Amino acid sequence: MLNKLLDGLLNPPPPKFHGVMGIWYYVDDAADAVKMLREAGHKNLNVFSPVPHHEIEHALEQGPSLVRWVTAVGGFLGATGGFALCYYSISSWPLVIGGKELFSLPPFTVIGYESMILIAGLSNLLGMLALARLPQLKQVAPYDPRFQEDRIGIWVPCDAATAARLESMMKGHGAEEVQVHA
Amino acid sequence: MSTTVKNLAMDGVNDVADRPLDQKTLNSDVMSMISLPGKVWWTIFILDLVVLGVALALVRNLIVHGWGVSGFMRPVMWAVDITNFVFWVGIAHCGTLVSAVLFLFRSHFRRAVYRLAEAMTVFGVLTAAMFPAIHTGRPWFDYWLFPYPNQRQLWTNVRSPLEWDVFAVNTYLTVSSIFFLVGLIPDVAACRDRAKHPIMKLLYTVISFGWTGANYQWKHFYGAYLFFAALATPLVFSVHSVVSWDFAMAQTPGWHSTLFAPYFVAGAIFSGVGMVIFLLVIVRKAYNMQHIVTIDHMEKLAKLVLLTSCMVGYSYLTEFFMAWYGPNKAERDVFWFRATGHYWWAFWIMFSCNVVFPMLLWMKSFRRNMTALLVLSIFVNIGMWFERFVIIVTSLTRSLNPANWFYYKISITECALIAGSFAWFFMFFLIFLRVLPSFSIAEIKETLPMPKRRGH
Amino acid sequence: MSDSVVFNRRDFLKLVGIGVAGAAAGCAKPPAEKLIPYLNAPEDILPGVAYFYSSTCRECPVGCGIVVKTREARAIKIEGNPEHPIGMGGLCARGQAGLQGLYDPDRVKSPMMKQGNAWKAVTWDEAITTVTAKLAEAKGKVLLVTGNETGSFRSLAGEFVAGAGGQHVMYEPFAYESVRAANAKTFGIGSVPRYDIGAARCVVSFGADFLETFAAPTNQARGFAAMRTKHDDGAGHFVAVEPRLSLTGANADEWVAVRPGGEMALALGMAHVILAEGLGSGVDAGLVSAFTPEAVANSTDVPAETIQRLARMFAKHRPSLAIAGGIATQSAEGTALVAAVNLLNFVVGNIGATVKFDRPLSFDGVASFAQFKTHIDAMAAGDVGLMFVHGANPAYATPKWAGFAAAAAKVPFKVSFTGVLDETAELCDLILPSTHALESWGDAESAGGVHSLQQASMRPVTVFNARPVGDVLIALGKAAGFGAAWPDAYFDYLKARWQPLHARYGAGRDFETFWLDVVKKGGVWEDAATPAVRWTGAPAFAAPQYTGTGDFSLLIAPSSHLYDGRGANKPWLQETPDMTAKAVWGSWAEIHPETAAKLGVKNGDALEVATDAGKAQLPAYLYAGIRKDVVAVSLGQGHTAFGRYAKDRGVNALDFVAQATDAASGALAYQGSKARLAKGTKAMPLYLQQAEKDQHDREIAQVIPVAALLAGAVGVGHAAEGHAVEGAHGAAKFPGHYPAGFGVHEPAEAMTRPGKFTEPLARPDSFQTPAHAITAYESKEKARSPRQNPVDVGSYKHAKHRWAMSIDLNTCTGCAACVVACYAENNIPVVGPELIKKGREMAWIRIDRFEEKLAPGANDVRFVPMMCQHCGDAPCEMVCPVYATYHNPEGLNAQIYNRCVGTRYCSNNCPYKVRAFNWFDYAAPEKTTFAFPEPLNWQLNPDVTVRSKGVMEKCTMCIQRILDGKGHAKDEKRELTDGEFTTACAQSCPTQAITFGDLADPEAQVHLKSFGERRYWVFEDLHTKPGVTYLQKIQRDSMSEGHA
Amino acid sequence: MKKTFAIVLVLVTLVAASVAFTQSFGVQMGDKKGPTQPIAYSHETHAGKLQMDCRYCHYGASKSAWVNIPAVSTCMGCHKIALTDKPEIIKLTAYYDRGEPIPWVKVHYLPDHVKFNHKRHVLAEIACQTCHGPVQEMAVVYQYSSLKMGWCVSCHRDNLDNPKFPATMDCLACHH
Repeated sequence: MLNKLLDGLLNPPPPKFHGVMGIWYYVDDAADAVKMLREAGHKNLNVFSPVPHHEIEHALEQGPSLVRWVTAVGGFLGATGGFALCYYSISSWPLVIGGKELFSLPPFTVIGYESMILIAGLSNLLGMLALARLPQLKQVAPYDPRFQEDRIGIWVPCDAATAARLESMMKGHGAEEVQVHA
Repeated sequence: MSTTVKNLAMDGVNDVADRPLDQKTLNSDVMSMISLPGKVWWTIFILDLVVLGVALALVRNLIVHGWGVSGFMRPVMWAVDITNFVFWVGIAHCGTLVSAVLFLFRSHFRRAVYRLAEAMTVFGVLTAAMFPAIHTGRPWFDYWLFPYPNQRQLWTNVRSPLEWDVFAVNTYLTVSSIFFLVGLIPDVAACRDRAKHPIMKLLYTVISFGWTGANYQWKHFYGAYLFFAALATPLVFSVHSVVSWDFAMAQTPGWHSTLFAPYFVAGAIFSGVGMVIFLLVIVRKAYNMQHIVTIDHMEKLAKLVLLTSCMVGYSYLTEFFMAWYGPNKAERDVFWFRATGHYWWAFWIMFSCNVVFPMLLWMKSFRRNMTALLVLSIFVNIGMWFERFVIIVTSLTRSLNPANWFYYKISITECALIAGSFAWFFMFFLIFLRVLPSFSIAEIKETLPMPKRRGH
Repeated sequence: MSDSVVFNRRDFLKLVGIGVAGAAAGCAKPPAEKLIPYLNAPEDILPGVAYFYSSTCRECPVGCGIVVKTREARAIKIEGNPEHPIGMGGLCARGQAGLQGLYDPDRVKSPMMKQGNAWKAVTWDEAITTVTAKLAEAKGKVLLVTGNETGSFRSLAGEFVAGAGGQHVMYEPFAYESVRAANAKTFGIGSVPRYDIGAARCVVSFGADFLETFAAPTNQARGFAAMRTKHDDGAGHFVAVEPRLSLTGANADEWVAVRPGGEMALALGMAHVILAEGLGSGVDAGLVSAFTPEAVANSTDVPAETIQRLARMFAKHRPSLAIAGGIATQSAEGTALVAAVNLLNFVVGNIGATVKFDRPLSFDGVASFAQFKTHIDAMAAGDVGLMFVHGANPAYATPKWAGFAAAAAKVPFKVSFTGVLDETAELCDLILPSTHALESWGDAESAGGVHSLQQASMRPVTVFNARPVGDVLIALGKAAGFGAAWPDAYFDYLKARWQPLHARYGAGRDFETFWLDVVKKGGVWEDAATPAVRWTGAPAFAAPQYTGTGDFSLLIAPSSHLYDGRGANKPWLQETPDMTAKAVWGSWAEIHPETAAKLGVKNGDALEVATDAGKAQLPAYLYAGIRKDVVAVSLGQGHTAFGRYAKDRGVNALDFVAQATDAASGALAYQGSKARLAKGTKAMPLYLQQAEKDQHDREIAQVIPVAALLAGAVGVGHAAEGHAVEGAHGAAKFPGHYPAGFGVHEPAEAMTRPGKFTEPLARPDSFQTPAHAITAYESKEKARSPRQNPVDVGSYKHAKHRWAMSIDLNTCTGCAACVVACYAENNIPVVGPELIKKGREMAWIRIDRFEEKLAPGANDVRFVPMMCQHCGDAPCEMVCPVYATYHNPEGLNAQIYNRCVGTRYCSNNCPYKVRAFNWFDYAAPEKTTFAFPEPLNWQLNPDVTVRSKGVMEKCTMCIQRILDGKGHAKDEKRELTDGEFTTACAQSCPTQAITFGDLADPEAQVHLKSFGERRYWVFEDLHTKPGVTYLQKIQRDSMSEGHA
Repeated sequence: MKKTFAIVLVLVTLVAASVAFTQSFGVQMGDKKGPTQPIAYSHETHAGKLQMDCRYCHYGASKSAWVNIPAVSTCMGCHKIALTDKPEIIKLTAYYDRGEPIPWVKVHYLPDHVKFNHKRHVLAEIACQTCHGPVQEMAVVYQYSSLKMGWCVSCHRDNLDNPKFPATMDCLACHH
């Protein structure tokens, strides 16, 4: 009963896709294919791989991730938040302890520093999830478990007309297998 | 033990013997651990739960009747509680160190071991965090330690080292857990694809966030991962420094020392790596993972132990030198008391386990002998527990005013706290072994030669 | 804070019928509470206001004046009555603890008749009729046994036995028979004199524990303090001649470890030297011709030169004072000893100067042990038909061989008026519970011409159906038909008895006004005329007699807290450590470490002590302050009844006392028994509250050699740079955080005038406000800036005071009265022996005993009252994560219980270790650790929160008193005046060693003391800037005839 | 489906949070209903209509830290003669004749670790109504203020610089 329900949840009827999915074993072939496809004007292709490959990244001409900025902002906010908390909590009810200064940097620094790390860490996570479009609730391309093992997949969304041409191109570039979704 | 396993989660994965890895077998090998546990595992697990149950019963006693049920008294108002806390925080530190610091240093041997180390970190902090919570006289008011707007218009004392602890430890718990979980995403995705049992599949599906391994995912994944490492590294050092300041900021002789922060950090890494070795030696043997975690990996860890052991030993000597050389009579008394007084045995256990025995690691043959490493790692952890015990108890026993020098006697409650903390830790760890990939598939894969048509 | 309300206010509200906002348990709303208002509103009593009644203490035979503090008509604290000539405002630990006798949970709830071995409650009417019948039967054979009674009750008792036909005997275990007998013999005055120690310039004590139990301790302590502050020209010297260094002896500059029983020879030897050298005169030198220093040296183990030195010192520093009494005189030759000492005093002319007979203590008429023994024999012989016992416990306080129990069995009917079921009451057939002294009217002639009134400070505790014993006697008399002349109530009888006093002291007032004044003041006192004292001859001075066999002499001392055992049912006294061994809740045998080594006994091991009278096992306490051939046990424990706190603890030392009395006085010879020691078999715990008595050069208790003190400015001057004054170890170290030369004043004429240092020192011109004083003087902007003055910012801007304390180690005798006062004032739970031994005592103030030198000769034992130092830069404050402890605007180190989470970090960081943690719930009635069983909780101070489990607590410098005092000043729209209120410890201190006040007031006593000479701060180098300033003990060079 | 779920979740959390927050600030959401007393004594009548001074009965307020509940004799002072026929007064007289105090039910709650001093506040010219509310309009007295710490502190905070009666924020003033 429960299992059935879970199955329903976990294996939804596969959505309909329009495009071509080529599957490669050799990394260099895949990289070439990517280059070729992009030159052929298919810039909106997606590559699936068990590990990131520099060749492919290079071929895709990816820039650096934007996460760093999110993290930086988070860290800044965290630090200010920490210091603000220290300042407010003391000024709202100034209690002298151990004859120490009410407002002194060293203790504040500890709090501010830890808060910075905390918020930076959290924003780093959120930034990554947002940019990498995680959690991914619906598939963008037909998925194959082998992508988590040793195969590389290249997905080019296109209409039925171009599909045939793409298939031959991929085959020409060492694709082990090409699935056409039309 | 995994030979007798009836495999549920995976299909077509049998016991793996030593053999060269390729991308596909790596997946299978690592995931072979994820399976319905056998008798051995269950025995250990049940025993663990029993110990934990007894401990919890005594903790309940503690809370109902008060800390009087323990052996604590004036002047020794902290003893095993904080000892455990520092010990487990220390254990926790190694994980982040291995995964974050070594990641930044691009030292590749980490890839084989960091997942286990990180798991240890998270569970270690979970264990450690319990002690500040239950060690208070009125645990039901612990939430007062967190700064939150309340009708009393009261705030916490941000100038107290203990309050720094609250921030540090909680930050550490949060960040290290995130680090751990994020690192898991690609591997869990792989598990997901193989999982048969719907509940397992659901679990993996949730943790893997629908990871597909698409290029845009990898891009941001590694972008973020780098920053996690960059954040976690300073965090490791700051957290244990803050923990050490719990003592260093006090003026109790034996505590009041500028040496403490680096000394504690070194000690933490020391004990942490010791624990990692302990776990790895057992796991790689029990699950035949020698081809994934190789002897070379182990030897590198052993060298790390040797290094930190030297640092710790140096700190001990420095402490004694300062006590002898400095003007403070009380300090001198404390250190003399440590080595020769009522708790001399604790001190010498600490010294031999942390400084003397590890010196064997200068021998390559010793470093590459798993049994030897196993034994040593146990000694290291015993030694490091006693280090905290010695620092806390002996210093307090010989407090400044001789008029109330009393000796602390450990009670059944504290014994339960010690046993319980280990039980608590291993409960998490045992489950982890059987549910999540204990070795980072994705990262190890990167170290494998990639199939290329045009040769290499 | 979820602290349960221990003292359920409603209970006593019912008692007095007051309605107030009752206490709610924690923050949760409790079930609807009932408020019970007065039925008829009395004009005088307001809820929440404290009322004070003067009365008289009945915890020992002396009868000091006391003031009883009541709230909502409950007595909650006892303090000394400053106007009273005996106590002079001070009150000893035993007096403070009287409160627990009043609220003792084991008090008899109603009259009880013995049936078989069980007690059956009866009504008062039944009881009275029974006794009346018995009175008729036993006509002429009635025996009324009481303690020392000096007032109206004595005459009532007299009239009663006269009517009933019988005798009234007053029994006191320590009746000082030998002192009285010897004085009768030598001076013709058979009473206990007043020792004016304050007038003396040097004191030699021949085994007299005059700071603990002998005569009037509080009074003598006050004089002792005055004597000790003198140090010009070698004055203020104190020598203790005793085989075992008692608490009194611990205060001495020199300990002469005389052979037991040798005190007399030593006194005579000194007299011999004085007469021989013509330093004194007045008696025929032939009397002491036999006692040449050499001869005496042989019989006492005291070197001849020491005897000569002491003699010369004694003669030189007149008026000097030699005291024989207490411990040493309770022996077979006690009378001879006192006579010898009288002779010694007489030849140097101390009689009348320091030994005064103007106000003799009223022991006249108290039966000697021998006399009491005759009564016991009479009982045994069946000559007693009916016995009444009140205020005496002979079944416990007489040695077994006296056979009291057996004799009592022969008495057909025995009635006890006791409040608690003590050993004697257990033997009786009927208990007529009497009200506690604090609940009943009475009076006493504490000393010649000192008529103290004992006022009932509250209505009898409703839990107990008790009656004033006077009323009962009257009722019985009337029932038996011989009391027709008496008024119905003892109160009226008493009042009538004061008519003659009114005639004498009325001074024109009509009786009622006179009476009211007396009630307010606590009595009337005159300066009785000083009788002329002549030497009327001495008794024969024989060599000491020892009874029994054994290598050791047994020394039995009354406990300074439990006295003769009557304090044993008071948890405060049990928990307050004996200041010699620092042990609690039991008894032990003190032996010399070397002796112990020979026996193979370690500290706390069982030791078997055997005399001819009996043997028992006790834990051994290794004490260097005792001769190698002496074993000492103190009295007071070993009760077989007397309530839960006293029963079955330790050993009753009287069981060791061999059968011997002092022929001349009839006193029981507590001393002089020979004892045999052996390693014990059964383990008996020794509950030490302080195990380590060496201060490890931590300079907690500091001394200043007289030389350095006389050097005055010089010493202080370069000390101000932080150097140690040259001199004995642990000498003055002066603080660095005060400017150089601070507190220096012209020493020249100061040194020459006696008593100078009891007076406040002039404020020096170089005065600068101390860094940690609240700076009322500083300019506003300076005061506002945290950098300038960390204790005057934010909400602190109205700060005006800096509460502080100064403690003079020179006058602290370690009597621990302050400890008990603090227990009483601050609702401190009693935790019992096991926890004390573990180091979990809850006391807020304790007295640390440090033994620098413990051997015959120069003596150096130091007592340090240690409580929260209220540091300006408190280490505990900065580590608390929740501000539960912080610095209050008035310089107090505050501890907020209900905010405390219980991390215990503050205690770990406290250098003085003066913070107490609530390990268990001492405040929860349902818990086994509950510390205030009904009705002990009635004593709790409503102004102080009762702390719950898991919170830290510590000295607050009696913040409730501070707030109260400030409140009064506000009401009267005036500034506070110095000394208008003080802390419980300072109030109780018999020697006024503790001074409390406002450090920011440059004229305040505490200020002048804190910045005068001899001041130092414990752990000053930690820069904690304590609010408690200690004054160094003056260390005298005792080996030079007292010269400085 | 998913969307609605998410929205609901968010809303629930927000509500919970805000409730907790406001609660934590001790905002009064309490009932205005006091307990029923053994005798239906009406402050409305005495303090309101008859304009009696509070301290005529609660005379302790300005003299002591604790306020006294008037004794039965105080009531009888008037009611020996006044309205003796009214049922409630008959009840009262019964108590008086039985020599039995009236078991009034407690209305205001303060935990035992708070040492509130009525005298100081009354002498500082703070009207009873400031804390006890419009008692003269209460037929049945109820607890008007939260009497929570924040409530005390806010007032003390405002009067820190009060020239005539400066308030303190020293914890020891109330907790000792």
